[in-house]
Amino acid sequence: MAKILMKGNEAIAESAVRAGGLLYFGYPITPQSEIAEYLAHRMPEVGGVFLQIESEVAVANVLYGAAGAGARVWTSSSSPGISLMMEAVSYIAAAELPCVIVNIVRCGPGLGGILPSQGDYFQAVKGGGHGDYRCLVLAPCSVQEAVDLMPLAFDRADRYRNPVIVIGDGMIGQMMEPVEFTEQQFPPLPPKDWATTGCQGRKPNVINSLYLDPVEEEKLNFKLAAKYEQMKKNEVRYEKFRTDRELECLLVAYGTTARVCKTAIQRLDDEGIPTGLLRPITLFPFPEEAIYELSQRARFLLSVEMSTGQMVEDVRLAVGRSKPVYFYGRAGGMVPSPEEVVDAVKRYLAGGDR
Amino acid sequence: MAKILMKGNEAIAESAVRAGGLLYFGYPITPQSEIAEYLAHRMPEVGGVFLQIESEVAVANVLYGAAGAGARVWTSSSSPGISLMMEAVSYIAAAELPCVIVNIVRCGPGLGGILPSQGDYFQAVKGGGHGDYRCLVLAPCSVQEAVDLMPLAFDRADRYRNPVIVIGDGMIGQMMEPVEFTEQQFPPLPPKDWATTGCQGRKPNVINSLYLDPVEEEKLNFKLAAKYEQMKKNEVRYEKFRTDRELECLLVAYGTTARVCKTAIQRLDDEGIPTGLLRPITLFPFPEEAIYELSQRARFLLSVEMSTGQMVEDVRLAVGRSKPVYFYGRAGGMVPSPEEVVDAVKRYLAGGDR
Amino acid sequence: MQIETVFAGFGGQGVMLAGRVLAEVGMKLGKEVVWLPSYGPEMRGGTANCVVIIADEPIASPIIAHPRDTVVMNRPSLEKFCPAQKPGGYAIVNSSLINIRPDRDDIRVVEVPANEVAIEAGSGKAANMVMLGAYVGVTGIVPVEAVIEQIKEEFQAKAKLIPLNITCVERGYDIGRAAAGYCV
Amino acid sequence: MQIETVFAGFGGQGVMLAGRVLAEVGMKLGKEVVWLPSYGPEMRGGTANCVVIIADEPIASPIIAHPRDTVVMNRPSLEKFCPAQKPGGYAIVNSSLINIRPDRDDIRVVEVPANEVAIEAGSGKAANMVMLGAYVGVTGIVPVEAVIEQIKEEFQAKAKLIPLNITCVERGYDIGRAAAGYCV
Amino acid sequence: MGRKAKVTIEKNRCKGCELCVTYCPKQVLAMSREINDKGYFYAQVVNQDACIACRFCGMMCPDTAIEIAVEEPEKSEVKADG
Amino acid sequence: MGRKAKVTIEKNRCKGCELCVTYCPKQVLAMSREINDKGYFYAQVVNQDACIACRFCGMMCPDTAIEIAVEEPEKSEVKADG
Amino acid sequence: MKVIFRRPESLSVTPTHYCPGCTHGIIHRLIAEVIDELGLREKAVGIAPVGCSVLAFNYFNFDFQQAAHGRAPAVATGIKRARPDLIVFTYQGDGDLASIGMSEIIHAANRGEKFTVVFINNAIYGMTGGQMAPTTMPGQVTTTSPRGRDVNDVGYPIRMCELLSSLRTPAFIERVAVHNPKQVINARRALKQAFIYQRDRVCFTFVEFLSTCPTNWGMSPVQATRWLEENMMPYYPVKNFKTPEFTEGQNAD
Amino acid sequence: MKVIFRRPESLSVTPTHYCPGCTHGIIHRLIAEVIDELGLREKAVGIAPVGCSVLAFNYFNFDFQQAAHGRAPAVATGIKRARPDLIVFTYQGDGDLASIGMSEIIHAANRGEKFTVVFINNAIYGMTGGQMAPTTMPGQVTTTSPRGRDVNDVGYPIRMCELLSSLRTPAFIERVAVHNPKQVINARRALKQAFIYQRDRVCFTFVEFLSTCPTNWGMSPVQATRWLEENMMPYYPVKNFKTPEFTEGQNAD
Ligand SMILES: Cc1ncc(C[n+]2csc(CCOP(=O)(O)OP(=O)(O)O)c2C)c(N)n1
Ligand SMILES: Cc1ncc(C[n+]2csc(CCOP(=O)(O)OP(=O)(O)O)c2C)c(N)n1
Ligand code: SF4
Ligand code: SF4
Ligand code: SF4
Ligand code: SF4
Ligand code: SF4
Ligand code: SF4
Ligand SMILES: [Mg+2]
Ligand SMILES: [Mg+2]
Repeated sequence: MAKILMKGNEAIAESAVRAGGLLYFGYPITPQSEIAEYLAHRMPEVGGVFLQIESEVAVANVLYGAAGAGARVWTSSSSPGISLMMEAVSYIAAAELPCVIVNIVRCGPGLGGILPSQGDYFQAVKGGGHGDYRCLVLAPCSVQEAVDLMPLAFDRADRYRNPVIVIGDGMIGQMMEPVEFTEQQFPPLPPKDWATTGCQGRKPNVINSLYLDPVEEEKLNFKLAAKYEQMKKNEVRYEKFRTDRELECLLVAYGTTARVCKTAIQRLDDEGIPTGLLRPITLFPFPEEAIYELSQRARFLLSVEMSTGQMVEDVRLAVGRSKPVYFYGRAGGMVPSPEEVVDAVKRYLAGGDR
Repeated sequence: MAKILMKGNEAIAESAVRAGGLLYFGYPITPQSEIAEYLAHRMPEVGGVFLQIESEVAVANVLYGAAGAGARVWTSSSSPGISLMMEAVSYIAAAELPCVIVNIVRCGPGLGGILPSQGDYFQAVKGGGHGDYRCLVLAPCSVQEAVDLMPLAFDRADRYRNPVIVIGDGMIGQMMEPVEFTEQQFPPLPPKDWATTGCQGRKPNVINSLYLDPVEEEKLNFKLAAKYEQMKKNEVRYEKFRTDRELECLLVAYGTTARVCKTAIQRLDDEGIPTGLLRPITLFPFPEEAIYELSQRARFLLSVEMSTGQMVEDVRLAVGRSKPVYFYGRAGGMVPSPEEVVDAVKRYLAGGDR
Repeated sequence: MQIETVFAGFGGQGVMLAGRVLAEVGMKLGKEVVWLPSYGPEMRGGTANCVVIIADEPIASPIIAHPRDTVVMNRPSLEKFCPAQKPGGYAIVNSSLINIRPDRDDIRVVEVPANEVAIEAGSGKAANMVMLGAYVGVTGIVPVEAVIEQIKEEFQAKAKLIPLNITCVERGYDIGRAAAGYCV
Repeated sequence: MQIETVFAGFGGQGVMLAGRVLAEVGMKLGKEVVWLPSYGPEMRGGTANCVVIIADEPIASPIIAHPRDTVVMNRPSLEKFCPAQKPGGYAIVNSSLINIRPDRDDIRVVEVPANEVAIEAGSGKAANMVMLGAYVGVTGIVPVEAVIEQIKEEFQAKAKLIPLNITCVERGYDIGRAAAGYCV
Repeated sequence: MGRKAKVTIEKNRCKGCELCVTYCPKQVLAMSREINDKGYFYAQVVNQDACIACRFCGMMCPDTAIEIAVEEPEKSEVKADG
Repeated sequence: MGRKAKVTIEKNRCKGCELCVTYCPKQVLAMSREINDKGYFYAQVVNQDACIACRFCGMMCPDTAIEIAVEEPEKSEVKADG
Repeated sequence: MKVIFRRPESLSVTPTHYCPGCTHGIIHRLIAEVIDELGLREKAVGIAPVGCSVLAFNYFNFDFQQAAHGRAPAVATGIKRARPDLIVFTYQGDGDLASIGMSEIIHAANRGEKFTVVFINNAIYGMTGGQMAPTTMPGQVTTTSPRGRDVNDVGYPIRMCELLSSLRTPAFIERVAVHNPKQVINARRALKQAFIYQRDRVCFTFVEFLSTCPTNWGMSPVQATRWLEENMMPYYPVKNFKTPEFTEGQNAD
Repeated sequence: MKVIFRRPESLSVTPTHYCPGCTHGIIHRLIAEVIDELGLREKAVGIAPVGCSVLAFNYFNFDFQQAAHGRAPAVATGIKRARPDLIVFTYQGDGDLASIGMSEIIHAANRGEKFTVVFINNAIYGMTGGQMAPTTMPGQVTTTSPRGRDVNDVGYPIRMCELLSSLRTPAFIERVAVHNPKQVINARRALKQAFIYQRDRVCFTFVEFLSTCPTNWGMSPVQATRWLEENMMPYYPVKNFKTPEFTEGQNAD
């Protein structure tokens, strides 16, 4: 198939449709409304469901219902809208329902602004809702990768019976890049025999997250914890860039900032400062081991984010105190430039401001 | 004043009233509804406002309005209800408004159960809402301490113009203990000259969190980040228990589990295993340095939680890889017993299951 | 010294109040106390229980896996709590409603026909006070006079219930005292 | 090799489309491309702009602080973007609406009376195509034929607009070619 | 309605709410003086012969403790009041 | 209403929406052929004498670009239409 | 002997945790009876709210989902849009539906989602121990209105049938009661009608049940039925508010 | 010469970011005029929604709060309960108020919170680029109803005045329009009335404005005023729905 030039938001929508994500419920919010708008056209063509719901609170609960009835269901929103879903996401995780949630992050906190940001890292990765649960979090850095990760997101959601968050930023959503839709193959999934589809020929199914007996509730908690351990074992994804050498500095960055870092690395190479990048593709599970390993080859690490410092904590957790871990961040819609990253690296190299 | 026997929830309510928290808005949820019920009686007596609001989503936005108008305002809820407040809490933090939110944590995720839990640590500490913001988080371990921390919570909320979360669990809320209400003195607070109280004799005030210009939004983000750094410098609170000696193990635990740990330590002492406890009273800011320091005296650390492992990450961040940090947790409403903690310590001492 | 006591029974039997009265008395005697209700799913319809801890030192963990004593007012409570008691503890058993005994020989059991005693005193609803009185009588954990003072305070608003409750405490106390001899 | 071009103007001047056409052409020529709109607060009423990147290698950062070239259709755009251009880049300036020049001597500036040319060709609305044509003419970044092919595809649904737009691209191209000589 | 009816109350399902007793038009039912396994005074049939099989007791019982049968089979059998 | 009125339109505030022009009952206003600083064709007064000071133009202007004055002071001065 | 009244098949044998005389139990039975009668058990999906009926999934013999507090209509929307062939109903208390869930019920109704809502108005928050609900009567004492509901401070009780009836889309809306046999019979009829409309994909269907909460009203079950009759019925008229006009033919079963 | 019409004092000089001919601007001016006229500027607190009017705080000369999407009535409740002496109004679009904020507006209205709601019904989501609103007309094309609003799929437009009027508590509810001078005059009267009732602490007050969105309707501002008249007015009748009966005396200013 020839490549076509597509806006990130639309490409995500198309990829989801092709992956069988045929039920979409959403509520408009910049910078991702094109997803809904695209699907308003597209879903009727493929016999899917597009429905605008009254609020993000409701959207997430509609997902719960539809997922519980066995559908491949998804939504998309941006930061404040995602915050409104927190209760329901916690329910979805607790009831072990599969769904995909795309967060095209904008600046916060509060109403903030509509420019790109990575300020929702903690919310996505540590679980912004109540209780012990985790979402699998995928962070594409290009339109093509967003397209490629959507089928994976649906597959893993079904496989783990767990919400999967695809986290982008306004840049990924708004940017056009050439994309190709290739069909991905996954091992067969178990039947959704737990879904509430009418109890003909079987015992009634119940979708539930209430366990008044602490023994039962603890069982659920430990079961979920075990599932997240499974994810940590099997789902870690990352990209290494110019790391096959001794490094002055290992950059860690995801999404848009990772691309910025690549340019910075090229420039640093020009200046004879060997630098590498570890780009987490899964934010949860976090590529701890890979970072730890690479960290041993670098004099220090620098986490580059569009935030005031979130992922850096996970980098520090990965590295311990074995190597210094620094942070460079811009916020509020400001995107770090490659020059800034170059400068930051040089500053720390010189024993800079820390 | 003579001590009186009071239920945690009611004592919290009374202490808030005495601290001038005279506007309370809330929505019922177990195990903290006694707070609202107490105030429904009490507020009219002191000329305060008690109002039951239709939902937690609305409650948090009522707080925003009232705080913006200069009032000392607060609410209380439990886990799922707190999740519904996440968008507004992010707004409150962004608009730099003071308010106090009491979370009497119950088991999650989802509807979970109503028994005690510490599963909302991440949400409270890392910020469950979108964007870069933090709440000051206070974690009492007894009814008396809950009473003592409420005035501090209000003071710090006003001082930092930031939401303060008081995090308890069903145990703290439901238990009766003798309490004394003592008046606390704080340095004078600056006037709330930013509040929307009518613009008579001054320029109009605006309470806002929207900054379309990334330069402005970034300024806000950095300003907030600086404020949180201030908190880290000035607000760290913790208790040390039997730590003035060489330790086999340093326990780290807050709230109810800290009390369990104290009993465990007594038993371990009986067995000649010197163990200490660092009990964080502020969860954010986290007593990193104190833990690091003490960790150097211990062979290993054990984070004891009613969760499947949340605070343990912050303990690891504090300690780096310099000492092993283990985790012992119960979940779902199960409370670790002192015996279990003793066993866990001994297990790790023996080079146990890790 | 720390003594933990579970008060347990049907919802409506007044076990929470009995426990609270004991805790109040303990506090007024200058002891450290905790009263911790179970507020689990059993609240509606099923059993109710609370733990009272009275101690000389600050109370570390309020969660008591193995209480020293139990005051059980119905059979499910006996079945649930007596097996977990510490050896050497006391079990005050409401024999009006319970026709079994704890299957242990390392605790001291006192049977109190609390409902009968209370009905005789004026109302079966005060059986909880009979049990409390008996517990105090058996263990001497607090002076019975202090309990009676507390009852007066507790029922201030419903003054006409005071005599009944005091009588029940006293009768229970007497039963307890009498039993103290043989059960120890 | 990587070339970054900012297309900027009033909302409604069609700068987004002009940029997109260039990006499509680049893609079809087998290059790496990115088209990145600004979607900030300036969207409503104010200026609009997009960046097109065309490169031989995969494009790392799509955020371009210093684009090589600019195609500016109104004065605020010139004021905003030309100062940031890389030395040696090109600035295509819509002289119909802009009566100043970038204050730089290290970039190559071509003035194009795009609105006049477009009005003459049939509609002032196609001024964006004049600018695009001129840009292609000056820089040779892509063959003009490819641009014309793309225009045909782009306006498939509104076929009657195709000739106008092609004419505009061609006239712009000619202006660009002619200028290429002196501006280099 | 003159046919013979038999009302059965499942003793240990009964929560003693008295709704059946109250809304039986024929005083067929009454509360016991003893408690059942759950600790409730339960409803019992005290005057079976007066029963007119109106099903009111069953309709009012929140705990489906009541079953009603009649001697002759009818047209709309299990339907309660449809 | 026969008194003399003066309508002033702040050229660079105008966004050229034509509402004033459309809803003026007396064709006092018309759109310019030139654009203002914001790039809009703006409204202008073309027939001041016909103005009856009805204030309709001001009421319809979303951008408070219009000010209206009359020769003699009136009772309810600044009140627009209260 | 021929059994003419017994536990319907769709109701499980499990005893409920409801308080003695709580009419939640009656309404459960009615739902089960209607679903049995229409032969819908194997296509049915119920949605339990957060409230005393949170464990409803234990009491029915068909598929169930447990929804977050107030969000049952959103959950039902999801199920029904995913599987329009299923028979879906929400079971919601007045705190759940009329307080926290107001937005969800109004929008689901207004979209005309084709499921059935069983709305239990007992004028109080039962499960959490008797707090004021939006439906609490003027002057009624609750744990959060200890001096009685003050309409000058918190307004008058919300009448959901009236509110929803003012929307154009929702087409079957009825209020019923279950505090005596006559009302139960009527309630059953209305409920059945609602499920028929749903089955035939006619419209959104809403049945409000006036229900008792003896425990939190602080009275015996029998007193509670009388309190309901005397206090709630005058304010909450039992009647049909809306019936789809265009489907007379389909009314018959 | 005596100025008989000029920018009111309560309106700031800052030019708005609204599109040409958007009637948000007219409504802003009316609010400012009424507040000036009643002398309330120094006690006024406005609440900006999320929507095109999110920056309203820049356009008025008095205190403002910016609320989360849909939550302005909750924010207003907080302000007014904290400071009953202030004059508080929310300014909300139809997406804000009738979609995501449905619960907040209904409950604030039903509690009888004594503030004023200025509700801008332009049948669309303006700010986010023209998606369907709950108030979008049947058949109306929007970016999320590209084939026109299908009432069989998403129901009929919600009429907020009618909905709120079905509640007992809220006492002043009126719908007005601003698409021609006559309507503007009428709108101003209603708005003033609302603020008077608020000032006198009589009741919750609600004024719905039919408003245009030329940009997202895809027409010129003048066309938009006509489209409103022809399409919206018949479905959304401009009239008073409720006036407090017991306060006739206070109506005069
Ligand atoms: C988000 C959230 N808020 C609050 C609660 C606590 N809660 C549980 S049930 C309930 C109200 C129940 O009342 P109602 O809906 O009237 O049902 P009833 O118990 O009366 O049948 C509340 C507030 C919750 N579980 N989740
Ligand atoms: C929680 C949340 N969801 C969605 C949005 C995105 N959003 C901003 S404005 C808006 C709708 C605006 O429409 P309306 O309220 O009708 O106001 P208008 O722009 O038409 O005046 C939406 C959905 C948001 N900011 N926050
Ligand atoms: S069937 Fe009718 S008459 Fe017979 S016991 Fe029941 S209620 Fe009474
Ligand atoms: S109605 Fe049912 S539960 Fe109530 S008393 Fe009669 S049989 Fe027992
Ligand atoms: S005041 Fe009336 S007549 Fe005069 S210009 Fe304005 S609208 Fe026209
Ligand atoms: S109404 Fe105002 S903005 Fe519109 S054309 Fe007239 S003066 Fe200009
Ligand atoms: S609390 Fe009320 S509603 Fe809940 S089960 Fe008991 S009586 Fe029924
Ligand atoms: S988008 Fe619509 S509502 Fe928003 S400013 Fe423009 S015309 Fe007005
Ligand atoms: Mg209720
Ligand atoms: Mg709108």
